[in-house]
Amino acid sequence: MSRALTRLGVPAAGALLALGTFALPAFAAAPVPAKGDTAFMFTATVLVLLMTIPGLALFYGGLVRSKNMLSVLMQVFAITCMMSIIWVVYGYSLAFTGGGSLNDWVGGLDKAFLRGVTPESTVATFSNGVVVPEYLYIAFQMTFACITPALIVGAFAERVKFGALMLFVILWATFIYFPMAHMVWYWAGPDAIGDAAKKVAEASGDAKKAAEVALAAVQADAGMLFKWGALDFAGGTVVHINAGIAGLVGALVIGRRVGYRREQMAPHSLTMTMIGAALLWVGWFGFNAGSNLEANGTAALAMMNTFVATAAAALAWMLAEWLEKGKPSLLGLVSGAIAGLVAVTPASGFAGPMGSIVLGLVSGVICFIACTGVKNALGYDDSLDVFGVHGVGGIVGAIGTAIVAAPAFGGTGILDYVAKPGEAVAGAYDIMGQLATQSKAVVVTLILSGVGSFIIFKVVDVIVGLRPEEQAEREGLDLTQHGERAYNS
Amino acid sequence: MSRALTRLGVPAAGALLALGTFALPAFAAAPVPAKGDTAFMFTATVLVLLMTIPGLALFYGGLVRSKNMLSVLMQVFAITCMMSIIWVVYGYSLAFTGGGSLNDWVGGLDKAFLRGVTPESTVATFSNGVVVPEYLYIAFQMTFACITPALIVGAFAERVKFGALMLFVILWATFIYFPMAHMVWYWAGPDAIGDAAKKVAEASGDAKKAAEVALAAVQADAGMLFKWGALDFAGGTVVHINAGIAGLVGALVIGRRVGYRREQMAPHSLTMTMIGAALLWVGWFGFNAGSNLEANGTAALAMMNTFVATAAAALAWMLAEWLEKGKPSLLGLVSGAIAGLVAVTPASGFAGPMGSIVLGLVSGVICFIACTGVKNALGYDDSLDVFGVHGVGGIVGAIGTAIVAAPAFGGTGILDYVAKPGEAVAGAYDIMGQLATQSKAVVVTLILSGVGSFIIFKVVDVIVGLRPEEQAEREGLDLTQHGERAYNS
Amino acid sequence: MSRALTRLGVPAAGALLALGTFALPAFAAAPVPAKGDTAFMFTATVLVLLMTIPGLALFYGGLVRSKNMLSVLMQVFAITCMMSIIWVVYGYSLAFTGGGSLNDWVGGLDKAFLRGVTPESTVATFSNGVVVPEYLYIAFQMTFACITPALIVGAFAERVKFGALMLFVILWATFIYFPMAHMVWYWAGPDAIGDAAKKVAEASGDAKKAAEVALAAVQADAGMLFKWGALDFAGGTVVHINAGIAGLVGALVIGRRVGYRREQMAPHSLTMTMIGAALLWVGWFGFNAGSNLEANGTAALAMMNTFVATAAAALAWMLAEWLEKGKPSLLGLVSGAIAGLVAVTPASGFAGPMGSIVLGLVSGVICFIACTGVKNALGYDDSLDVFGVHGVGGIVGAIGTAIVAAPAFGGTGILDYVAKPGEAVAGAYDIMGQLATQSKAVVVTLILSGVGSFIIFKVVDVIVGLRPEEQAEREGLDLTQHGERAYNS
Amino acid sequence: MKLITAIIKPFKLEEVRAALTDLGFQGMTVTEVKGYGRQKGHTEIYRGAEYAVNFLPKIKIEVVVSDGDADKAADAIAGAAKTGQIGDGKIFVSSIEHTVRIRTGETDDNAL
Amino acid sequence: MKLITAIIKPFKLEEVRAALTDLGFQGMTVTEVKGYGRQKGHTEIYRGAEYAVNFLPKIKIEVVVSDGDADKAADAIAGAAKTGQIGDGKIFVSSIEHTVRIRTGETDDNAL
Amino acid sequence: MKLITAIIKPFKLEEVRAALTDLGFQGMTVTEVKGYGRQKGHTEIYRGAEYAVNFLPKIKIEVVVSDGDADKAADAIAGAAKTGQIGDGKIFVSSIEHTVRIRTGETDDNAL
Ligand SMILES: Nc1ncnc2c1ncn2[C@@H]1O[C@H](COP(=O)(O)OP(=O)(O)O)[C@@H](O)[C@H]1O
Ligand SMILES: Nc1ncnc2c1ncn2[C@@H]1O[C@H](COP(=O)(O)OP(=O)(O)O)[C@@H](O)[C@H]1O
Ligand SMILES: Nc1ncnc2c1ncn2[C@@H]1O[C@H](COP(=O)(O)OP(=O)(O)O)[C@@H](O)[C@H]1O
Repeated sequence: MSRALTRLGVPAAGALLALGTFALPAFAAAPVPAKGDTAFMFTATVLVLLMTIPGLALFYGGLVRSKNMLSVLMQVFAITCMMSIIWVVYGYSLAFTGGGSLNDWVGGLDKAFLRGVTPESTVATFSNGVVVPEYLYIAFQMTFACITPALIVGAFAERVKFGALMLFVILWATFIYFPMAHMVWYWAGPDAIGDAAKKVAEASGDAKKAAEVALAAVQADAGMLFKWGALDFAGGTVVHINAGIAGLVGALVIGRRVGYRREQMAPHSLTMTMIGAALLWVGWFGFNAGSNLEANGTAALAMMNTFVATAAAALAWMLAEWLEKGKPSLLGLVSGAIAGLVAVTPASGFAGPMGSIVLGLVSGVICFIACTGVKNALGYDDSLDVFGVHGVGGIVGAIGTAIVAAPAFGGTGILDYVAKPGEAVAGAYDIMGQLATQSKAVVVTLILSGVGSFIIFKVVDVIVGLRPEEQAEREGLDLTQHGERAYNS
Repeated sequence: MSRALTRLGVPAAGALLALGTFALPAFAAAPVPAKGDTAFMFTATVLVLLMTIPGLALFYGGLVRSKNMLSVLMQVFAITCMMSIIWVVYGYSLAFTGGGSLNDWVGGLDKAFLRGVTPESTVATFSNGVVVPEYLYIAFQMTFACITPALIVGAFAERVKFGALMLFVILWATFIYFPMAHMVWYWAGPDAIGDAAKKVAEASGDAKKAAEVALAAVQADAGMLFKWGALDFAGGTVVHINAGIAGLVGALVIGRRVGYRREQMAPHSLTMTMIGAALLWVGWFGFNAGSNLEANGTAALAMMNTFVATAAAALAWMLAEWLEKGKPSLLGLVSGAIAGLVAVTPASGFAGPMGSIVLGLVSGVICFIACTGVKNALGYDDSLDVFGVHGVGGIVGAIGTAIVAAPAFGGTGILDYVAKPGEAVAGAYDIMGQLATQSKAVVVTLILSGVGSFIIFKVVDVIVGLRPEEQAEREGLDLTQHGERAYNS
Repeated sequence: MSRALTRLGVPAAGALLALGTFALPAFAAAPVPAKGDTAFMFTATVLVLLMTIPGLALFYGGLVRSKNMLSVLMQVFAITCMMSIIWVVYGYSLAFTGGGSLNDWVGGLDKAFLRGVTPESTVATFSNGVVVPEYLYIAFQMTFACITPALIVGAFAERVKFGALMLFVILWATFIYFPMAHMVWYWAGPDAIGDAAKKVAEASGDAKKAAEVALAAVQADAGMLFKWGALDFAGGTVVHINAGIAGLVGALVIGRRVGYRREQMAPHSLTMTMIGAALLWVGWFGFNAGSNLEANGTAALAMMNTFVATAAAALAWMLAEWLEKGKPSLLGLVSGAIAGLVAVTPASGFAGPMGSIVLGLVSGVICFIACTGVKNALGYDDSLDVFGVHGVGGIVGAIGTAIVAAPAFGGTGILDYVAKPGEAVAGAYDIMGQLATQSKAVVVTLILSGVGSFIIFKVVDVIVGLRPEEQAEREGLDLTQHGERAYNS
Repeated sequence: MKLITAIIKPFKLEEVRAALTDLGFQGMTVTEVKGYGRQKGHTEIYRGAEYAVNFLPKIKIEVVVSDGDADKAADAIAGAAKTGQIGDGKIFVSSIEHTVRIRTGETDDNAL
Repeated sequence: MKLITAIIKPFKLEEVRAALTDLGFQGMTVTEVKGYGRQKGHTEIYRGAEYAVNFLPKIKIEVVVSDGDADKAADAIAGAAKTGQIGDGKIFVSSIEHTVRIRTGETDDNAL
Repeated sequence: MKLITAIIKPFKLEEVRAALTDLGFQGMTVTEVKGYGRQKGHTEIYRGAEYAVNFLPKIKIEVVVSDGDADKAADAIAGAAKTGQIGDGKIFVSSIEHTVRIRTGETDDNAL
């Protein structure tokens, strides 16, 4: 029997839900963490930071002109610093605690300043009876909160004021990212569900009624998209579609770079871009496998999928470019790799390796078309193709997950925590239904983040102005914003 | 009593073998993986990818002229992508399943497309009763399949057509690498042997006879070099000698670079080379310690050996150059480090730290001589010294392993899985015999890979042509093969 | 109850000490290592090497002029090699074995050449009954021995002879580093103390008297600073203050660079510096969390603290510079990050996240002042601000630890291994007393390392001369010391 | 023949090249230089060390033309390179006595 | 004195230097430049953005010689730099009125 | 007008610039070049491959001055650039026939 796991949780099948009123705390007391899981999540967390700095910073930095190199490095590095502080101050709490009446959309402030968290605190994983240290979980999720806004900056690289960007990021994290993370990832955990389901199974008569109500309440204690049953193993919606659309909106609001399409804007160092791409790949194993929270076979599967989807997408982009432009380029190859990483992110724990290869091939080709054909046709200036890679790749991945997760196509299907209380077993899988759910999640993300980002960009523009003077943009942001140059002799 | 472990398995001493006809599946069902081992192998796998991209890519890339930088980065990155797809399609199966009548040489296609592998599948390690998730083992071994052909490209860097190289790699992997991996690494595993041996111990009379036959069959279910008892902890033969000789053959078939020895061909960025060397070192812990498959004291020993042998070889090369050329150079230092890493690879789980230091010192000096004196004397153009470092270093390591593995010299000796069924105990160690076995393994590798590579290079040359036009080579492969330049302003 | 852990062990409170004469071996036999801990320490060790090469090498290298790039890379890389050999030859033994009558100051030679260490050997952690493989512990500590002298070179970068530096490092490691490590980190371990305390609890009458004497002996079997009760979770004194003051002394003894303050000495590649800073941060998780030796909640806490203190310090420096100089710079941001990493090092396992943020903010601002205002006012040429960042940041951290470790300020307090033999429980915490102890430890380190380094620099200067000719310094150390250039075309 | 040497702002190179090409000047040589003049530089600060950067990046264009074309070429460059802002640069004209095209050995005006 | 300025293909530098040295010319100054001429450039594509690269890397050699040596030097350069392929480059000769060796203060022909 | 071209040691640039500025010369153009001369180069060895590096890094300063100022400028440069060691460099003086300031169109001496 194929093992299966729901990342976004409760299967869409409403049949698995019952009614009740009994609520359990989000992270119920549980056995001590296994050291192997702790070691694993430690590694995963470190890897996601590596993705961001220096990974993403170099991937982006290599693609700009040398006069803007530092500005990009600085934006990514400073966002990482700022987000990690915000995360422990209120972000984690907004994302991962119950939000009372707003619980569908956002959490509360119970754990602001990490109140009550100690080295002994633990959080649930996706297996019954398995927990990891809460500090580790907070740190792991913190790296996601750091990289997501950092992804956005590529879309309007070379033409934004540093202070304005920082302000944007604070607002965007608060009003878009933390709520999105809550909507997609917050749930009561397997033990809470298992315990409630056990009570249903053990009770009879009126007590059963009450227990059913309680179980339903536990299941209802989750973010909105989670409850829909949207599958997103490691963050395709929350991270990539979310950042991709925000980037596109930013590129449109800020406008094109001075000299766009008239002057040479060739990457100043594809060497750096290659280093960045390689570190993104290397670190993404932490991102995807780490999202399993547990060092087991599913983590290994997520690693395998992350490996082959990426490779397939890289080759697909390279071959498409070879056919279309006559030469296979390194930038094409590594762009394809990132497209594959993005696309496999929501699917990584659900797909089989062959499904992942197909997903990779498809995303490589589609993102190639988005970044070369479509962008040129529409004429917007998404400097480093944040939308073309993360937005489009994220959408391909989110929709594709519905297919490759299907046991019929070698996927693992989804988990049911209720059928056999205290154990996670395979749930029923309905491809068409899942396709609908995934599409709905994509559309919600695009709208929420698109509209929200637009408002925030406009607000920031009014308050401090988003764009530097033309003269300053010509001279380069390194000198004019930061008073430094990247390279001297 | 000194602990010991055979990586290449059954001790050469034939006395440990008995006769029988009973065959067990290659990876017998076994207990669930320890999370600590899973976490460890996850880290190790990530590290080996890090070695390759960006590690090896930068180590090599920094050594070429800037006009060829991207071509090298691209070759390494694209090979990584291609090999990982091939690996899951048929490579893993050819290397790590039984090959029926061809079993001495190559495996079969039972696990093509990873048929039958699930997140619950496990594979044996070198300890009885210890397993790791099969997906993780496949991913770990995949990284070896990725880096080995990538090592080759350094030998004829700056003068090969990209398409031709890709074709070469597909053929070489199929006809040389997968078979070599099977010959050296494929075996039935400790539990299969332990179980069969237990049956021998428990049975008596005719039943014992049959059990002995069965045990012998289990022991015979292994690749040829494995059965000889060649020691190769982490891939000295399969990876380094194999790639080193293939590179040399390639350099000879393709011929010298235009302007070789007349024009300046100084490394365009030793900074990149240093980054690459450092990441190779860092990642090599995954390569060597990870080859233990288990997070225990032997893995720690492998880590220690990998550390000190590398340091010793780096210092040895540096000092030799200081004496000989008057100045200690960074390139010498890091080249020595790689030489040490290569040399300690087969010995890493068998040697003691002091033995490793000696092995490092020796390999540092010998590789220095090979890369400076010998190469210049013979006049071939192995652009980045693939043979001088990986070939020669690999040979030094393979032979040296026979000595440093000896308990008499502080080594761990080898394991006997039969003497005490279900437990691995120290086997008898015969230095001279082991020296002979190791030499035989080296010679076989040199011949198989040398001749095979020669044929494949010639075939590719006939089909698509290996070398670009002189004019294109002058202009640089970045522009002429890939339409890009590494650096702009 | 807040969990607590003493890194530097026995609480200052003398009340916890009793008298006795019975001595236990430093690393008593103990249960087998947990695989999760082994996997964790493997990762941690790899990360600390990554910090050094390429991390520190690039962080420093990017800051020098391109003509001296290789010299810096080479110094860091060669020191790493040399220290790792020295470490296994006699360093580990001097630091981590009992030193007989000199035990307060330095260990003995019992484990020179790692005599007696096998893959089965284990060492104690900070929890009763938890051990890790000794080879792994040696490797982990080896990385500390590698990075500490490498930190020093930044203070007199661009103006030291390579050979002289190597000689200095050998002497400094032998006479300063190994003793300091012994003084701060050597102790009998929790089980030795627990066992002895248990005997006290069980005995009565004269036997109790004897047992108390024995317990006191076990507690007395530790380095001097350890016995004082100085808190230093991951090496603030041994590594950072130690290296910082040695660097300052070196900068003064060697004198200013030719052209200092007259010629442009702008960093040749802030890109490299940023990569280095990012890898230092990434690797520092291994340094700090790894110092817990065990994959548990305290390791997670150390990770969390290392994350947020760094972020806070980076932002603090950036903002201070923005206010003071009018622009936020990347170099400021990353310098702040390093300052935060340094400051949180001694506190990482004791502080709470909010305490760490405060510590980070304070260290960011103070180090900014030290590196810009104070250095310029005093006029010494600490090329890369080793003292300003590591020395000053280390002092801020060491003193600050006394405050942030206090349970009253969200810290974990310290552990008492005697109160409940066989278990570590929270000990009494006295902020003022701890402040005094920490200050004493700082002063001792400054004096020992300051005076010792001065003598060693002078000795080396007399023997081989520390500084190259002015002409050679002008031409650059790469060409004149190493016969290479970092960049060609 | 005359050598026209022009120091211009880097981002004007493409326009200047186009202007010259339009007039039929088929060859030129370009060098990245640094200029000091009325246009003032800026200050860079690296961890407290302040450097006044007096030299600004400029592009030097050298084009050799026949005597009769000198004014036309200079005017074209001046027109294309002008922004009206300080630091637009200079044009210097000097004499070339002899020219050779290496490939063919042609000389003087034929070599241009 | 005459200033011989030659624009050549980069990989010919060593041969040109040798040719000049063989004739006893002991000094020269070399600059990395970019040239535009009959030899056409190429197109680079970065993720869909195509750039026509019109300028090709060239080396500029400047050598000042006494009046009598000018032809000899120019010929030597032309001979060594020639490949016969388009883009071989140009040699320009102009006059230098005055020369100083900074180290000694020697002037004119003595300063070369 | 005269063009003063000076090849100097890189670390002398700042002193030369100061010397010229002190005399009121407000413009100059600087190029990174490589020089070959009496000052000998060095050998670099990369893993056994030895390269004789004949060219040393130098700075070329170009300053155009009115005829009457030529000697003053040349003397200032010579004074500031001198170390007395081999390789100090050369100063070459030649004629400029015409000068234009692109920004304003001013010509000749007014354009300097
Ligand atoms: N006398 C000169 N000799 C050589 N180059 C000069 C001279 N004066 C100016 N330049 C060059 O022209 C550039 C522009 O000059 P500048 O005085 O800044 O502005 P403008 O051209 O608007 O007068 C300078 O950066 C320098 O490269
Ligand atoms: N009129 C010119 N003025 C200055 N440089 C020139 C001129 N014409 C050509 N060059 C330089 O000479 C180089 C070679 O010229 P090109 O026309 O490509 O080929 P060829 O030398 O074979 O005629 C150009 O790249 C350019 O640097
Ligand atoms: N004849 C020449 N033509 C052009 N440049 C020259 C000539 N001679 C020397 N130079 C330049 O002057 C620099 C210094 O010359 P060199 O002979 O080394 O020392 P010195 O100036 O002390 O005589 C050379 O590196 C070169 O750049």
